[in-house]
Amino acid sequence: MDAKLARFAFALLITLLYLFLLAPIIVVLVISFDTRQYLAFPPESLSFGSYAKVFANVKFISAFWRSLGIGLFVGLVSIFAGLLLSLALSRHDFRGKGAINFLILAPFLVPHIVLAVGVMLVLGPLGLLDSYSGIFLAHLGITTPYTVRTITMSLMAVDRRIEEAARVHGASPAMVLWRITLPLVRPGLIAGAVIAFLISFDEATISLFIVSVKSSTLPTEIYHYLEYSTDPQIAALSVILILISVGVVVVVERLIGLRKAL
Amino acid sequence: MADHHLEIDNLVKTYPGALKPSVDRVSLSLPRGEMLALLGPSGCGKTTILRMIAGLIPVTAGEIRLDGRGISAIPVHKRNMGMVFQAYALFPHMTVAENIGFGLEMRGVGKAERTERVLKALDLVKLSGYGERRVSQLSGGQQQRAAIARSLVIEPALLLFDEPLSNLDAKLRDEMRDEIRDIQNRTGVTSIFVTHDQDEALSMADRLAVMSEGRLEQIGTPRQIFDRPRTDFVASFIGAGSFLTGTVVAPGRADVPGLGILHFTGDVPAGGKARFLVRPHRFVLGEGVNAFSGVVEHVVYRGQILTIAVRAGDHRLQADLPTHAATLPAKGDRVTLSVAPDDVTLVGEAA
Amino acid sequence: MADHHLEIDNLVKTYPGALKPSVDRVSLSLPRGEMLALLGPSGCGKTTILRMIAGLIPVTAGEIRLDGRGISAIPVHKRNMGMVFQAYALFPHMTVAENIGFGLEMRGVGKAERTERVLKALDLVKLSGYGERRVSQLSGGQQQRAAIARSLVIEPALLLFDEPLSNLDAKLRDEMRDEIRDIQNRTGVTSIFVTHDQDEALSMADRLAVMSEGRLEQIGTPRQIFDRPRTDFVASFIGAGSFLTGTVVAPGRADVPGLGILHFTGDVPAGGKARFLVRPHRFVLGEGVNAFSGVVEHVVYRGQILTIAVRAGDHRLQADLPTHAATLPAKGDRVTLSVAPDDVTLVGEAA
Amino acid sequence: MAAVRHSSSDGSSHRGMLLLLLLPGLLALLTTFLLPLIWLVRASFASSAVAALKGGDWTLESYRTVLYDPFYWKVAWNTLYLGVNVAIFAVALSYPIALFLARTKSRWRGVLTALAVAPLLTSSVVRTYGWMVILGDRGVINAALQSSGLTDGVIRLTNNYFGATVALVEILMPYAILAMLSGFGRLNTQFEEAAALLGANRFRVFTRIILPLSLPGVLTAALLVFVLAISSFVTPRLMGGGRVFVIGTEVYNEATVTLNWPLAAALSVLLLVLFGSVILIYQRAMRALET
Amino acid sequence: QDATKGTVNVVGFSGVFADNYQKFIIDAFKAKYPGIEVTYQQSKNSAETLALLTLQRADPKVDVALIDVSVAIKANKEELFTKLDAAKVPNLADQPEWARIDGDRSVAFSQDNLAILYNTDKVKTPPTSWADLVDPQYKGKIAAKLSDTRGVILLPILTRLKGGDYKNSVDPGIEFLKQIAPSVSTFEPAPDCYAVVQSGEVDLSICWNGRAQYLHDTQGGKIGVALPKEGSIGQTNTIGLVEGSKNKEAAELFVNYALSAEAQATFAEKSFYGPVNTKVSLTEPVAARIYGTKEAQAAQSSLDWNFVADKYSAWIQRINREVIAAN
Ligand SMILES: Nc1ncnc2c1ncn2[C@@H]1O[C@H](COP(=O)(O)OP(=O)(O)OP(=O)(O)O)[C@@H](O)[C@H]1O
Ligand SMILES: Nc1ncnc2c1ncn2[C@@H]1O[C@H](COP(=O)(O)OP(=O)(O)OP(=O)(O)O)[C@@H](O)[C@H]1O
Ligand SMILES: NCCCCNCCCN
Ligand SMILES: [Mg+2]
Ligand SMILES: [Mg+2]
Repeated sequence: MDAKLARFAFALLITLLYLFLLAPIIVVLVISFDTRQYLAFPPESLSFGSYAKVFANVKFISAFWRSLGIGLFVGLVSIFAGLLLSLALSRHDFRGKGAINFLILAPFLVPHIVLAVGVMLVLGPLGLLDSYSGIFLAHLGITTPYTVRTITMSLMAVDRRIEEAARVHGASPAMVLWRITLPLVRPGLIAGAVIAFLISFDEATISLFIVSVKSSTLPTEIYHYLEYSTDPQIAALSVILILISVGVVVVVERLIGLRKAL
Repeated sequence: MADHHLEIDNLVKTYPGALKPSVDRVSLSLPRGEMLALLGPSGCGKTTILRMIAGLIPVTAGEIRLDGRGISAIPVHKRNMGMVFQAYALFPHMTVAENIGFGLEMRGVGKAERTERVLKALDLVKLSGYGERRVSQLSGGQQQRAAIARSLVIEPALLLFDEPLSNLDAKLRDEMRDEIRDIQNRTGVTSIFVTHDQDEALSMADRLAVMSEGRLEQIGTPRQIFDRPRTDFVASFIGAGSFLTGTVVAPGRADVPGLGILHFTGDVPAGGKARFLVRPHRFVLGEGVNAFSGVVEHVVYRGQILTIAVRAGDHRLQADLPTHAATLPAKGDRVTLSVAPDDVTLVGEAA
Repeated sequence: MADHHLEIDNLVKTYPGALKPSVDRVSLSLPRGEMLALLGPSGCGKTTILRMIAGLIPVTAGEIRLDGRGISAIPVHKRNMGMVFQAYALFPHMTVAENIGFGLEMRGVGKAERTERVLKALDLVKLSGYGERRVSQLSGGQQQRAAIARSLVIEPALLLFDEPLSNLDAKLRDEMRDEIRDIQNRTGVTSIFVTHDQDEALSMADRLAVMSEGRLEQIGTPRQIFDRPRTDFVASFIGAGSFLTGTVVAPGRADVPGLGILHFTGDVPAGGKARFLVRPHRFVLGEGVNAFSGVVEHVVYRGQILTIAVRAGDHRLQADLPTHAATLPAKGDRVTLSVAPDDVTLVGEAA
Repeated sequence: MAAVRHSSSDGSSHRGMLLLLLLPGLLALLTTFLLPLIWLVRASFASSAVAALKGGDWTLESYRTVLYDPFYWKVAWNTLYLGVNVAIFAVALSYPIALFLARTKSRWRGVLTALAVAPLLTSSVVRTYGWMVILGDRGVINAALQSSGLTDGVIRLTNNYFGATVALVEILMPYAILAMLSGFGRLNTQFEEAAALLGANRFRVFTRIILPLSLPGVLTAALLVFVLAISSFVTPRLMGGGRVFVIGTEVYNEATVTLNWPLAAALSVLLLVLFGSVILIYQRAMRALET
Repeated sequence: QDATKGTVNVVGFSGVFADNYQKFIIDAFKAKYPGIEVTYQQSKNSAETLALLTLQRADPKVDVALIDVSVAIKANKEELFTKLDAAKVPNLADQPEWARIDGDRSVAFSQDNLAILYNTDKVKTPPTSWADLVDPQYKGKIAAKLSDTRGVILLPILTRLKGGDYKNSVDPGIEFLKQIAPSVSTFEPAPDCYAVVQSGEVDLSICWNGRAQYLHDTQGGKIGVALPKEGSIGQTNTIGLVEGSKNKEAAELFVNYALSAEAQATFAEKSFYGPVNTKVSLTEPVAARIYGTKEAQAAQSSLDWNFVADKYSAWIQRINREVIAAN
């Protein structure tokens, strides 16, 4: 009896906390169907009009494709750099390893706004502000630590003896990498790419400092749109992006589990 | 199989940063077709030797020769060794057939010949029909056989086993022992088998090499090792027993302080000190040549045998008695244990 | 220790969603001070029974009584049970002394008395001086002793062990067995010991309860279980042996097809079929009452004993021979094995 | 275990190989992380925005401004205060969820985990707007309170410190949940069972076993939330109605409104110093927990 | 070099401004000079434009920049703009003295007045004076972004209202702001000072006239604009020829056109930005929508931008510390 009550109370608590956690998203979801030109609750009447507007909004659509392209490229390059770094860190012993490990961890800890000012100062003289290369570089810096982490996790999960078995049975080091290690860390590679993609796709802070009209990404476009108007269009766009992200997250969870990824 | 044998000559391995060598001047040689068990407690250097032979780690000093030729300069993937790892280390992303064919593929063997040889290897380890399975769909025993097949199919110069049985349960372990021995017999491949399980070593290998702290303590046939251990370490590592130290008072007779006269077979000059070992099984209940009586201090029933500890004089003698004897001693009983002089093992002369 | 004993009456556990019960009408009772081993293959329900006794999971049907009183309604933390988990489950954020004192603290025992009783418990398990250590600073064996002390200090009604030795290596396991048995003897606490290792069960427990697929197969002393197994399952789970089935032709004589006449002790009416078991140790080399000759098919040297398989008629007999015999048979030899009628175990009447 | 430490034996090519492996990643980190930080520090010593870009004319002026102006001390204090509050509440509210997710055997666990981190994937700007709609003068809560007759006037829930805190707590909760989930490694139902068997009731099992064992995860989560909270600027600006002055908002203002880049850089360096000290404290605490 | 051929790269404000500028200024210019291509690059804000110009100083890609006056003055300190040659840009002659900043490096071309916006559903009697901001009926119902140019312009307006002179001291303005502050709901209206009036989140908002007029016309009249009778001050946009421009001749032609009465009159009519060129005469309805009543038109004033630029940061700091943080 007592235990049942306790369990019920706990379930209630969890429900309330989830409600709190999801409150703004729920509100955004509901508002996305409103027909008024500003965000207010509850909606007066419901329609899919805002969704139609999002798909007709040339700026959003072109920024979406730009963000998609940048994200994919960042993801790809980031896992490449991440894989090499991970291999070095998990398969080799060398001096300065600690320093490199710290260097990889550090971007987690430095606030993006601080990094943003620095990135702006570095990219400026190079003429890379408001350019694809600039965003790409900036995003590469903040995503690589994540890919190193996910790939290192995968590498650590690979039994070294499996690689040794391959070597003993006649595989050269390159063959071991190609035939054994890479296939085995594939989930980590995919997860790393996905996370890098998501971060790049969602990144606003640094982008706001270095991006302007030419290379605006979807998040900066949203930010600027929100500077002048808040209407259900932005809610609808958010809902669309949440759906995309959740889809991607589900894929990651399937592949390696979220906890290891983030 | 190729015609060769292995010689290890004063092999030393000191890991970078380590204070003392993990393998310390070990020399041994294997006639072709032999199965040698490398036996010793955890950390004594067994795996290290195996890995040096395979080429997975460089040697610090000494030489490894195969058919008389030094192989230290040959990289791992060209040494042509078969190795069965503790957890098998099968490639989890390949089918059983792909696993077995991997070594052949690396050697550039064409697809048709590869398929044929893989099928033959599957047959050899009684896994015909399992080729298309995923590794995870095999039982522990089947995985082991697949790992052996993967090593055998490349017709290795040597087959190395690193405690392949240590994570199987008792029943399966027994079956696997027979299986490995059987396959080794049929293929005649020269093999080294690492284990820390004396029972495994005794029952499987042609010869045993007992190691301790990086050094080779003794090498010999199972019976030599068990019945004629050259050191206390070997004697106590392989099977239990009661150690007795005495002064030889006449040929074949020693005076063990606190116990009495011990008759033994062996050449130790009178006046010298000697160290003896009596295996628990060698004691029998009742009078005999070497008869010692005392009080039973401890009794453990183990089904087939009863292990008792008897306080005789200053000594505690351990004896294994068959449980089908009419009456079995109980704790507190006064009993007489005796052992034939032939069953007294001379371990060495004591200092 | 409190004066009581445990009765388990028709206990059933069906996990939610499971198709069949994991524990199926098990009844047994423990006199106070006894150590019972719950033995059986993996998944047979041993842990499930233990957890029901401890109150960690509810029973589906049946009753558990302590000193005659049903305890099903008592929540875990009031049952006063000691339990030693497989991985010890020592609290990693507390010192050894804090771990041991935890149960007393929960019972509101004052600090002074607690300290004293913790010190006594540490002494009991030979960990004096280790109280201030962190759990992670103890070896596996020491951790086990700390876990036992933690359970004992609360003077539990029952002490439950769930395979506490299964993740220790062979050497330490042997020592720990003695230690647990010793502590149990000294404290006299009624104990249940779960294991799937027959050697462990035989050597430690006063009585064995052998389980299979949720059901209790047989309960009895080690000797009863070993020498008088009531079912094939018990006979083969506890120790090896050769099974023989025959028709009883006269009191104490059975005709085993493909082997011959087998003399045995036991009451089976003539004309009935019976199933017999001969343990490998019970065979001796040479003529006797039940003598069967055949060719040695397989020989395994194991130090103290030589295990041979002999093909006799249609049967393959397994025998363990002491290795100190003057001459030992080799593969291919013709030998005669005999077994005394008393050493022929009647497993049951066959269908 | 020992095997894992065996490193490559192919001696000669080893070094070149290593270099090849390290180079691309290190180059990326260098240009996109290390260099920006160095440039930032450099800019903080510049006399003007142009000097920050071009170099030359070094001065301690920005630091003097930051250190001698009591306003910035106030801002630093506000930042710390906000960070601590947000960390405490975010961790307190995330803890039950993380505990639940770590222990549940429910089939829904995957979905619930995804739900708990889904907000992470929604722009924090958009979520901030969500909160404005909820907490606004005519928002969900005020409307509900008024229609239920509990209040008749408007309760000011946003455009102030309270609103900024609430939104930040919610926005950072997913991070706290994730950090705790991965920090709960030592939680194991066996410990709880052992404690129950030793006589601990539910409450004692929680306070004596679960809580202490989950402390490392809680600490990590607190650090992460704190670090993210004190560097945030969008949410405090929007939810605070301009009334919440923290280092993040000041950096943003100086960098984009007054164009005082050296000052923005100096403030960033101040933030970094704040970070460094908190991380040091955290490491101490973790070490203390471990021994 | 043929001045009537080539490309002029213009960088300037984004959004509706960009749309209108393209339509009414650039397209008209191109009709006049078909040989000249004009590209218009949108910039997020003037600060970003300044950053761009600073970074490109060695090798400018931009020829003409439209930029806030206060930022323009900063740019001129770094000599990012070149002094216009009155011979090449004859329309300079028609600009008032205050508009020709830093020796014709930057020239004002339009002004956007600060106004009080109100929600027409909720406010039935529109405010008429800056003093209405302290009316208790608006308590908690005002949005006022003060920590940027809006605050910097409001300070002199309020100072003058209290009989002070911003060049002596803005203390009276600060005091006035302190009186307004308790009525302010948000100092950081989100998304901006227009939308919060449109949505009814606040009743009043201190905001720019031009965009408010545009929203009034296009969004169903929810937003009303009150131009206080005490007059306003325009937030001044300047045009500048980038130092080292590679298309100087064509750019000069463009600047000249941008400063012409024709261009400024059109832009005023279409986007309600106050013209600067002295030759422009607005029709009364247009003048009313830019400056308010006749009384307000008469009271309209301008600032010494060099003086203001110097005080810009300090004033914002004072507002932040004395008005907002203290509230
Ligand atoms: N990579 C390494 N670096 C440093 N020392 C090592 C390394 N590998 C092993 N050692 C040390 O060398 C010694 C021998 O190790 P080895 O693995 O050969 O022992 P082993 O006999 O195989 O033991 P086990 O039965 O536990 O597998 C040990 O003391 C071990 O700690
Ligand atoms: N929580 C559970 N839910 C459902 N079924 C369970 C649960 N725990 C155990 N079982 C099932 O009940 C049966 C008995 O399990 P139990 O753990 O008691 O076995 P065991 O004898 O202790 O085995 P082992 O030697 O492997 O520990 C098994 O079939 C197991 O799969
Ligand atoms: N899209 C609106 C452009 C407004 C131009 N005014 C400039 C103000 C910048 N501070
Ligand atoms: Mg080893
Ligand atoms: Mg179990």
